[in-house]
Amino acid sequence: MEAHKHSSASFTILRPKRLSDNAEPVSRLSHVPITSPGSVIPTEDHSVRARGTLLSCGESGNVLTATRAGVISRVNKLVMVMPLRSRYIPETGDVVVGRVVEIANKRYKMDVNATKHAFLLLTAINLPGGVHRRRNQEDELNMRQYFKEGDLVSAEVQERRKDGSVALHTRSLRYGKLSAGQLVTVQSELVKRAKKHFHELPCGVHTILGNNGFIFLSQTRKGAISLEMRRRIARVANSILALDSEFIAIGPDTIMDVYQTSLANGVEVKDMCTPDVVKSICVGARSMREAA
Amino acid sequence: MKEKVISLCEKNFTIDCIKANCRVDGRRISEARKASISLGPNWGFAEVRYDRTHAVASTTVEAITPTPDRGSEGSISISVELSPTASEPAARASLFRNTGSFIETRNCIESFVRDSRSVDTEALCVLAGVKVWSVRVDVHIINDDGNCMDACMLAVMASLMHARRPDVTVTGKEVRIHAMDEREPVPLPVHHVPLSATFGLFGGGRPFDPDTVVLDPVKTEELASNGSVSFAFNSQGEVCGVYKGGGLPLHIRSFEVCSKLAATHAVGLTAILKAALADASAEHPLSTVRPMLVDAEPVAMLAKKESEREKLAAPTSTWNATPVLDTAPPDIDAMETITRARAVPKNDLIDGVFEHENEDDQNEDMKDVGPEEENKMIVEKLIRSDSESSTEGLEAAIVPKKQRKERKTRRR
Amino acid sequence: MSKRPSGMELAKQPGTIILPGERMANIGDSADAGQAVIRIGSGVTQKSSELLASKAGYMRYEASRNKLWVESNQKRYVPALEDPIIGIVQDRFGEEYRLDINGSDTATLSMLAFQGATKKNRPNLGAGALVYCRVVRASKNMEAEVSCIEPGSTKSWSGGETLYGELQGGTVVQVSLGMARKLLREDRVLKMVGNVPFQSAVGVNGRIWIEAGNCEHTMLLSLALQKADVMRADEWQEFVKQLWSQSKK
Amino acid sequence: MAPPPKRGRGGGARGLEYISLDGLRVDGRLHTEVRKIRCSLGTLSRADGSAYYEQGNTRVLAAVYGPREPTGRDFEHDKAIVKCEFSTAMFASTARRRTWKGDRKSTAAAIVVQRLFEGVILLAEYPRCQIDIYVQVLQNDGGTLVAAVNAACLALINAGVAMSDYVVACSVGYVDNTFVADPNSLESGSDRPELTLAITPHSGKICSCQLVSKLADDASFESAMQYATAGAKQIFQVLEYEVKKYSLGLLDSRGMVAL
Repeated sequence: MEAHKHSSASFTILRPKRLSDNAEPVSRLSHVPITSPGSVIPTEDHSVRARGTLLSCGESGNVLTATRAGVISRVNKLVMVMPLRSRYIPETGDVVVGRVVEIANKRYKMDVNATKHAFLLLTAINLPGGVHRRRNQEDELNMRQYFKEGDLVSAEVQERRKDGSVALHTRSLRYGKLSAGQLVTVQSELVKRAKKHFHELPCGVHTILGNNGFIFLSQTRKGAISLEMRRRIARVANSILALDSEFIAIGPDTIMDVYQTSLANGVEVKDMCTPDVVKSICVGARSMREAA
Repeated sequence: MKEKVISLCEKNFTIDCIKANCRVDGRRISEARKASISLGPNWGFAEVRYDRTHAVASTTVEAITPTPDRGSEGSISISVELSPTASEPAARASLFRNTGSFIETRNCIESFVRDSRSVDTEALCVLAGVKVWSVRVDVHIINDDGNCMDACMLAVMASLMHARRPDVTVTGKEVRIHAMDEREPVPLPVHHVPLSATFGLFGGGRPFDPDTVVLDPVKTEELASNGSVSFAFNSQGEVCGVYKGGGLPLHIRSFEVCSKLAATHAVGLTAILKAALADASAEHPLSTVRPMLVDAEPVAMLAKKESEREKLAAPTSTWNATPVLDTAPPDIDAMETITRARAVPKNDLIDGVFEHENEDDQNEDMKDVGPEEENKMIVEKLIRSDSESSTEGLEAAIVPKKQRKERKTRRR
Repeated sequence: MSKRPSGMELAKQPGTIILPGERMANIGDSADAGQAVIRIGSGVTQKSSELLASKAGYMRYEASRNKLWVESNQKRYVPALEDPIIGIVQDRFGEEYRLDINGSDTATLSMLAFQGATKKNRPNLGAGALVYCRVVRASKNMEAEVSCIEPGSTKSWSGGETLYGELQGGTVVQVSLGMARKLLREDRVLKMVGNVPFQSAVGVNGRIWIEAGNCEHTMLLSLALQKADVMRADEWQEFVKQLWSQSKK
Repeated sequence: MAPPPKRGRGGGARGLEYISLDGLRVDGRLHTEVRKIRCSLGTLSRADGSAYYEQGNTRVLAAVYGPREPTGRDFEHDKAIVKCEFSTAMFASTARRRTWKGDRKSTAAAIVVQRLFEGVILLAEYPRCQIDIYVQVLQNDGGTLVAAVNAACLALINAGVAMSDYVVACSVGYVDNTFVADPNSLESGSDRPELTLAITPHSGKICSCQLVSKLADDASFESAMQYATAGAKQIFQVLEYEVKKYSLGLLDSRGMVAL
């Protein structure tokens, strides 16, 4: 029973998210070690098991099997499977954008697109006016003045505790409450870890690339946002969504590529979302990237 | 809904015991608990006990006009109730009775009995399009000490085999149903007897780990296991249904071990069922074709139960820390009204309550139901049965209409 | 009826079976003041000048502390001060564990309430862990509080020799409260259970932890204990002999 | 006198002849062949993981949300809980049928899918979390439970949930006293035996197995199991190819092959 050749799907309503679903990448990248759950991973005896794999003792000694679909990556003794898609896995030092979900005793519960809510302790935020003192009962009472439910906050992952819970902190002037801007949600793997996550795009849009896939766009200058600036922010947002739907790595350079291509092709901001326009823009951006 | 809290060391202990092939209550892995079946005085009333797991089933048969699309077929429907007395979580969950594990039991029994065609619905037809028999089996799980699936299955089959329907003569288009005491009632057309065996699954979740199967798990084993599989076989060794709802993935080898074990287990169970049916029909008081008078015999039976309770309640040696709480037995004349009420062949739990009283491990039952609830149950039954028997007269033998309608409304 | 200096004359002899509602003692009217203090235990209620039983069981009277109570046999444990009990850890909230003690409500066990535990060096109990502990606060309208600190003992919890603390291995047998109290008072039964060396911890809330070398002996012990709760003395001894002879085969 | 007995058990309502002389079934398949399968991963943008699965004319859509914070009060402190909802569209089968949220058939199917994946997903990796599986049947031509299990498996892989193995389901009918793999709605009448089997393909273990109604004495239970496992292996090849293609497609577009 040969595998079904996946002809371009005749059903139109449920077009798979990835437009180019032809089998071409399979042949080109066949050398990449791809696994899926349950498939056995060949291991030498001294290899050490890491994330994404499962050791079970079969009849012929213990067998290493993968638990996720992804790439097998071997770093000298370490064997692990890097999943291609999963919820955000917090690492210490990551810049994230979180949304306050609940205010518990002396801490804010933040949704950071991860498997569990992260905690922002009252002791880990800057009090207004940058005053430094121990938090007392009165601070606890007016916690809602600092952040309330639904607020967007940019923060940094302080530590991951043993039981899996994550602590954030906003102990620097860069971090704090975000206002007057737009939030775009993408897949967390697409945002590469870099030194700088706060970027001033040439088109005057200030972006915070959260590692957890929450990207916040706002205006660099203070004050009211002009109509032209709103249109620019919308165009940046649409180009980020285009990158996300084409699963292309998101960084200031790729965002600007798509932004310029969409301007060059004279595509209106509002019809940047239709699937085929997105496809053509991304292909254009990639060719420009390879040309440069 | 939080199951009974089981500590880690109890769980590990249960699993170690299974590895050493001597289970928590002394049985071997492939050994089931002894099933005891007692078929009640009324037709179709069966009570099954696996040590402490206790289920009661009762069948009612009724002539109804069939639905147009399946005019020539009778209908059989089974409802399984987890009564709040069964276990603590069951009591707490009395509001919504459809907890996950329980729905599975009900669907599973329905597929084993009805879909495996054990009762031939076509033979239940009196006159095509006019009158067909509708068989309804209601099962209550009184006390759940693990594996209530097999107890219910055995209770349903015992009740179906013991049930009788009134005789009927069809002349041309006209159908005449004889009362139960006019003509000898007719048993139901049961073709084969599917009986189930349930196994608890134990083993690590990883792909190549070995796994063990345990026949007829008790409550602690059920809590410590990660999955269960049920096989239904009849005594001819034909497989009538299999249900594994998920949980631990199982090796093909242990799957076959289970099916063989289930086949032999079914043969053993059928033998016990047949024995119970034989002695039930022998001493069945209602089988004599005499008008329904106050029958001296049941009163004697009650007196016998009375004397047994005295014997048990005699002062035990001081060492036994648990004195039998000698709640004062209900006074004699209250018992009189009960016997008169009993003449009407309706299956009221009241008989069940008295029967519990003089079971040999009476403390066992008192213990599980707890002294307060036991008193409450008896008083409640006394009040209800008195009101029923006094208000409506002793009508025809079939279940009085009022109660049937009331049962129907409660059902929907 | 004997007149007691304690200002109360008993209607019945201590040790007899008493039923709810029966008169246990008569206090006499409060006119002759200056009487000795009368302590009422569980199962006794006061109605004007009479003490009535509210539970069925044995009537107990302790002359020294002039205490009157009804010893009843039930499965649901009511926490009382200084009771040694076995709890199962259900969950962890902040600084406390929540224990199921087979009672009407859960009990709380502070993380520091272990022998020689400090903020840094304290036991880390997962859910389902078994803890042998002592009731330190028991009141009708508040959650019971338990602790694993034994007054007067200096050993640290990590050493493992302390009386209270986590119980590892073995199994737990659920028996009625009356049986558990009897085992605690005189362990004649425990000696007769089996001629195998085993450890045991008796919880007054009806849970008995036993641990023998291998799991078959532990299983036989737990069976014997469960049956001891329901069988009569002679039947039980015979059952135990037969149990052990079977296991030898 | 009871009405005349109906013509033989296998005759079926309209007396249709199910297997032609040269062994072909109603839709031209051999008795061991599975229907044509077309599926794709990541069809929904909002869900963490999603899959569209089509087996013959049965079309199913599965979405997975999680692992995330538990919504209700019942959560386990040391492992994740799996919740499943199974709903059939009103237009799914020939006659328009309104199904309420809690009706018997869909709750039964939901429980099977939930218990199934509780055995396969490594729940201990996500303590105090909840994984929601939603299955929507768009078109029903028999074997909706099988399609639902396969679609949910793809959606879980797409969501990156840790699983010890795939779960692949296949059903076997019994028509004109021969076993037929993957029966469509015509062949799986109500009074004919049907075996639905879900296995973990790599280790060949049985995750879930449901046999409805008595097997005739000559047809043995073991041969039915062999048919079902063979069918499941066929389906597994298609699923694995699809996941491989999807993963490589992602890698290719993301451009960062060596991470």
